Amino acid sequence: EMKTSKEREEESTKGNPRIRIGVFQPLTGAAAAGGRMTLEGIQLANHLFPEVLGKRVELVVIDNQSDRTEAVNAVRRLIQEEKVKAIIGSYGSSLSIAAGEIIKKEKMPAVGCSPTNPMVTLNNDYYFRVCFADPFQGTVMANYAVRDLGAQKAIIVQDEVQEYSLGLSRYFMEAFQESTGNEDSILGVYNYHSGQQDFSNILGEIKKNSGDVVFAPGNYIESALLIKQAREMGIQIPFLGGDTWEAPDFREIGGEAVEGVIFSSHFSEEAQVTRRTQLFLEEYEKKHQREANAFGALGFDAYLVLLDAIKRAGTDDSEKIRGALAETENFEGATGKITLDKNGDAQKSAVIMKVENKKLSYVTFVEAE
Amino acid sequence: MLEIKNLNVHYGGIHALRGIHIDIPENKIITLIGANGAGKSTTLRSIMGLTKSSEGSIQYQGESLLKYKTKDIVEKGIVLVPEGRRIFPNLTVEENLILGAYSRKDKAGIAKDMERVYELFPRLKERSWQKAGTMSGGEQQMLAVGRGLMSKPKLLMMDEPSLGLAPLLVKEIFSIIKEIHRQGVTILLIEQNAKASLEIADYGYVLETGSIVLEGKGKDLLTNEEVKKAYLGEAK
Amino acid sequence: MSILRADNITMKFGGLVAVSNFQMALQEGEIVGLIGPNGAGKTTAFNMITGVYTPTEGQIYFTEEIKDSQGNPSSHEINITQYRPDQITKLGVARTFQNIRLFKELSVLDNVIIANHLRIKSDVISSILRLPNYTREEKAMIEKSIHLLEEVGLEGVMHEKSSSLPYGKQRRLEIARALATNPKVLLLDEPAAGMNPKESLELMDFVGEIRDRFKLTIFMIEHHMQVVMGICERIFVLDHGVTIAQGTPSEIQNNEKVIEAYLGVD
Amino acid sequence: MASMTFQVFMQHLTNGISLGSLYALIAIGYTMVYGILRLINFAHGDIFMIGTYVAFYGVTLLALPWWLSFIVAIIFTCFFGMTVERAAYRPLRNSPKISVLISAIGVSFFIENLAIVVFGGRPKAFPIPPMFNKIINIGGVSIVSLTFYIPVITLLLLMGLVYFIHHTKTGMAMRAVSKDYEAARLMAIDVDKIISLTFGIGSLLAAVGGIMWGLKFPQLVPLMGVMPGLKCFIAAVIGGIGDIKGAVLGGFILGLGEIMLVALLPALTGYRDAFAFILLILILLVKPTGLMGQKLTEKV
Amino acid sequence: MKNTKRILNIISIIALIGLLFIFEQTFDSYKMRIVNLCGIYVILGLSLNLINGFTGLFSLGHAGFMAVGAYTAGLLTLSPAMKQMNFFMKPIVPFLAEVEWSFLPALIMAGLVTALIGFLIGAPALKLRDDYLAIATLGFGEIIRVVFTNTQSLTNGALGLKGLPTHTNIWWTWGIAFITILFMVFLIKGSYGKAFKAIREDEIAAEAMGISLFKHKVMAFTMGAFLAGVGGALLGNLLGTIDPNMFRFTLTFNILLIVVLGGIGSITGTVISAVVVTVAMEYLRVLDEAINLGFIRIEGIPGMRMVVFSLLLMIVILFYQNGLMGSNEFTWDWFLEKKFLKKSGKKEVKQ
Ligand SMILES: Nc1ncnc2c1ncn2[C@@H]1O[C@H](COP(=O)(O)OP(=O)(O)OP(=O)(O)O)[C@@H](O)[C@H]1O
Ligand SMILES: Nc1ncnc2c1ncn2[C@@H]1O[C@H](COP(=O)(O)OP(=O)(O)OP(=O)(O)O)[C@@H](O)[C@H]1O
Ligand SMILES: [Mg+2]
Ligand SMILES: [Mg+2]
Repeated sequence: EMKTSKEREEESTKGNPRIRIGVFQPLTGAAAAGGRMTLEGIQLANHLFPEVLGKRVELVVIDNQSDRTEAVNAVRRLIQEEKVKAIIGSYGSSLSIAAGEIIKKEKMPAVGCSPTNPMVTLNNDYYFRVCFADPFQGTVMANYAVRDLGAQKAIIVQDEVQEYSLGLSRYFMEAFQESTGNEDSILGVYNYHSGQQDFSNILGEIKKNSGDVVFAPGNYIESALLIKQAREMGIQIPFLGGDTWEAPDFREIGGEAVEGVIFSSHFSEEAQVTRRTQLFLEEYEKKHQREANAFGALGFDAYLVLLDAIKRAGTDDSEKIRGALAETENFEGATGKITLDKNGDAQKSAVIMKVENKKLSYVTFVEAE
Repeated sequence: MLEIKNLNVHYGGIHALRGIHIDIPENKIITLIGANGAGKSTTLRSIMGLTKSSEGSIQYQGESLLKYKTKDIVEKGIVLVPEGRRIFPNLTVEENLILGAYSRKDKAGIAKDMERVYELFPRLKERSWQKAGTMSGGEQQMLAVGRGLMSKPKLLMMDEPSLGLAPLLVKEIFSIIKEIHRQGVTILLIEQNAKASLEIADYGYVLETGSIVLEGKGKDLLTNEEVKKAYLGEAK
Repeated sequence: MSILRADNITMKFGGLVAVSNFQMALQEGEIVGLIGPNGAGKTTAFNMITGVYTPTEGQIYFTEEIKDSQGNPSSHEINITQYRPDQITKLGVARTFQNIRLFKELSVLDNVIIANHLRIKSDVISSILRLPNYTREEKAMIEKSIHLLEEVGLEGVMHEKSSSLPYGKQRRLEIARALATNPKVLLLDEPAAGMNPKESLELMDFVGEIRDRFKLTIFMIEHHMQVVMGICERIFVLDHGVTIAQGTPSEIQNNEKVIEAYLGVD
Repeated sequence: MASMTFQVFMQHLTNGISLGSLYALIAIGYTMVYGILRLINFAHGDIFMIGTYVAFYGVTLLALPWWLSFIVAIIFTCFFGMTVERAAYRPLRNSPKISVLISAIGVSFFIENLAIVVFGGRPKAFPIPPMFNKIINIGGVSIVSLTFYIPVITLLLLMGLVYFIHHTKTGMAMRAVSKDYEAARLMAIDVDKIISLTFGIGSLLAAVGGIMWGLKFPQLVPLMGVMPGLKCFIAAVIGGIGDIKGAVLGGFILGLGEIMLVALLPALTGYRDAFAFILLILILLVKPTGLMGQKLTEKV
Repeated sequence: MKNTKRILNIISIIALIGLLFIFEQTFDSYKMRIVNLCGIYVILGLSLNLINGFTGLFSLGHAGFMAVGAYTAGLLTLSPAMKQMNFFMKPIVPFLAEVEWSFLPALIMAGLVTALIGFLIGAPALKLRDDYLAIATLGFGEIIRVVFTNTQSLTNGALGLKGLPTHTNIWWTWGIAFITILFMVFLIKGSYGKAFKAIREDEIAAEAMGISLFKHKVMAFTMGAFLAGVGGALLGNLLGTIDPNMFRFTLTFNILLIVVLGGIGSITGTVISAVVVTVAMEYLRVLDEAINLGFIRIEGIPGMRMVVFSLLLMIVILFYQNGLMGSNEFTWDWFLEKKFLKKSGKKEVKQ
């Protein structure tokens, strides 16, 4: 009802004082898996650290349905109707970018967990993120492909609907061309779109042009299907991708076919371990009885970074929180030490992972530049 | 055989039947005449359970029909050859006839009745393979009657079987009705062609705006002045 | 010169020849009948004349009166074979349907008003803005429609939904609607179907009346012989798409072929 | 294009055939329901999705052997389709067409959203029995064994169905119902039962199609039925809706066409989803009742 | 009587303006957005009702028309700087790069471009009937969406446009909604509107009455497209971001739903149902979120809102088959009569 929000607000200021933090994540739709994993991390952090400045932190969660318009609606609602003081989210760069306009206009501090596209924080003083951005991620993978796999020719397959995929492909391409010193080292760029299920035409092209690697960042669903169909067609070239492939669903859908694929991710317990990493891993496994993942960890960190900023700001005033967020330095999160640069991006290292025996195995570690 | 008492039917605001009484004894031809919109078709549709009545009773062999679905009523041996033929245009003539016997299980009996229909209407036999929808109006009418016979009715009701038929065919249809009756089927006939139907009917009812205004032996109605004036168009 | 003329028209549906080489000419002011067994092709002939079907072969001509700049009338024949139904109606050929086709959900009055629409001169914008040129026209349309309904004795049910009328009145309304298009030729497809003999005779008088009052030429399909013989001046007889006879009612009534194929012996 | 090798071409061809037969299978269900009720059953795609999910839960949650799970799914879906008909279409039997269509859309929304709540919005991986997943290499063309099964199953079902519709009394009754409910009732045909049966068969086909789909694209999401649903409807229309053989033809044309088009003209890849619609419109403009549809000029 | 009605008309217009004014003063921007959406859906509902309800053309391509309108207005109003930011994958076509129109001309242009597209689609497609027309128009709608996804230098492809100036406010939306209502009332009352209805009732008879099917169908279709384009433009400039995926056929279904719930062929019904449906959709959001009753906290289930919404929809369809209004309209006569009858007791009712 229209008035309940006001009532809720009153209630929150009356008895025990609360600070409301908005969370918008895709809980249904194509990106639901990532959104839910992230939310688990945020809620875990809220469960472990429920208070700041002596007030209870209340999470207001809205499902953005993996849809850009709904993402805008959700944020609008969080700000105007739910009167939150800060926002966390969203999984999926395109959803974050869409909401960015409102966040900027309403001067609402927001912390992204895993949206890696540069556009998320670009020209937006109110959007921060606790993960690295795609230029870094793309470069990491290109360098790995050239230096460690000895690739000279690459093929790119991208999701034309996802900023995430488009951006990552572009940075990969630039870095790959530079690394190989060959303008023609990219044999082809092929497009598909979210929701596509049959990739035979792209795979036909790949089969024709024998490259050394395929770089195919995208939603884990389409990526898994793509690789599965590639293997069915007898294509044995290594597939490389980005951090979305971390989701367990990627391995479930891909099955045998995704054995051996390589991708960049945000953290691995074998690479960088902090106090918080330990805490997160233990608590997560205790609560959910399954292996933790990077998205959960990033959600966990986003909450903690925000909480830390509120603490430093000493108030729940949104503008002050923003100021404090911008000054975040060497914050110890579950995914490593977090320093937010002038863009609002986290300066972080990346890890490279591989699928082996249906599990993720740690390959190597790349320091932030 | 069939007894209608105080039947009332409403279509939304229209009171189409206003408490009519009709009695159909076994082995007779009964006819229902009346102007357009008098409620003749509605009466037949009510008997078949296609139209819900608001009041009254319909007794068939001592049992109320109101609680039955159309399908069960057909299975009891009452068949309607509906207004406007309503044959299945996308089925062949033969398939239409087979469906007429849908409720029957006796294969031998069905085959026998099929022969009988083909005897009555040799044209149907000639065209048994033809899609019914491509046949001419008169042929379709024959098919509709033939299809009705296939369910082995005890009571055959026909709604304006001569509508839109050429004069020659009209005569043929009436002679076929007599023939069917001779084979032991009770008949309830609706006709605009009041003269022809009263001539073959044992008993007739005259319906006007939902009420029965006159009834009597077919021959008597034929000579009744009012009927003459209103329906036979003779007093001129 | 005849007002409407069919020159050897043929209609085939796949392998079926519904009408073959039909030849006909209507003189102004006549009432002409078209009879024949079921499926003979009568309605199909109407459908060709009114543009619902395009004949497989043959031509149809309509004589149009035009006034030159001095206002002197002259007439010339146009070939309407390829015209669409609405174009033919605009020229002045209106019809009714064998299975009544009223605008069921609309009122009786609206049914008739709509038939005036083809002569409208104002465009859609002036109708939305209700400019004077439109409102003037609209008023005239409504007046004319009410007048027509009075003529056919339907003024009392003007505001009823057309589908709620009894059958006989629906047939009258169809005729009124056809008249509202300002026709010169009126085609009636079984106007007496479903009427009892008395109603049929009333209808017969009515057709004669409107012919005189609206200066119409009438072409009529009918199975009620009393009606056909009573009112038609000439009759065409079709059988299996072929014209088997034509002539005056008495000639037709005594024509062997017609008796055999259609009328039967009494 | 010129550089396409024979192997790659064959690869595309087999792909096209298996996608085409999958489309055909689902299109038959559409066509049956449309043929009888004159209703675009927008929920067909969702019934398809339900079938796939049930098969999935049969294998994962109930740990049934895959074949048993598939049978359970097919039977369940059959009843599910009949329930949908009963709840959403039967009450509207005498209503204007558009109400029924809206009801179809409403039911489709409802099933989709309920599925999101019940099954979760998160995609699931469909378990593939090894026999469907064998990769066979024939002269450089590698083909998954599933590719052989799909057309065979489609053709078997097609033959069975054609026999049923044209040579049994129930089939005749179905065709009769499709033209005139009331006249069918007068033949002692239980119209509701026949329609229910039609839905049952349509849904059964949807379930088979859904399971095949799951085997080919092993990813389950609650909205998985929407696009295939729409495309298969188009396939049915292209073939001439209401005609079972037409649906199969349409399915093959669409599936094969879609794959071959983007394979031969990679520049048009982005327009792939429009292909079905463009083909549809072109065919309708040339042949307004589809390739095998009967010409139904209204008799005036 | 005529005077009374005129006075009543004026009073209600003033009341409407007053109401909007009060909304503007008291509502926060979130609620204002809902009020705006209501206005936009009134326009969209009416435009679809013109095609489907009044002319009987079963068209499901509305989302495509809205996309054309939204993109036209979006591209015309987007500032050159924002354009550059948006088109980072592929530069925008030069002729659009520097344009920046004000809202009114952009809206009109959106309508005109959409009308043109509507005309180009309608001319061939309107030969089809019933379900075939429905599926073909649905196809056209999807084709528009796919084309927009692929013409990157014109539409920025799948990434859509962001940062559109949010010109849309309640005066625009309800102002245009009001004009649309008047437009519809006068159109339908007039001779052309009657001709549309005749086509809906019976095409063959309408043609036999001299009504050119092609001309009138295309006319209705094009006018509907114009209004849909304007509605789409308002929506785009309200949301501030658009992308092709917004304009899927589910959007058409939502509008169709408004039309059917309101009553096919009823202007009043569409207006009422546009408001009811829009508000209900927002209201039901509560279901997705956790409900805190103080002592107990019920966790929200994502997706529950849509389940309840579609269930409500089904119930309405099944139990109110002709929609709220059937094909009836609100008129002062009806209003006065009802009031009058209430006062004067039973005797009058019987009469
Ligand atoms: N489905 C219906 N809905 C509304 N009114 C109906 C319906 N069917 C019939 N009526 C009305 O009920 C009355 C009786 O109709 P009915 O069809 O029984 O007449 P009838 O005597 O058979 O006439 P006809 O000679 O024209 O066939 C008429 O006023 C008719 O308009
Ligand atoms: N659209 C069509 N498609 C196929 N056949 C048709 C079509 N229209 C008419 N026919 C066929 O053409 C023949 C002539 O039909 P038509 O309707 O002209 O007969 P009619 O003389 O008017 O008969 P009735 O007196 O029964 O109305 C019939 O065999 C009919 O089945
Ligand atoms: Mg009757
Ligand atoms: Mg005829």
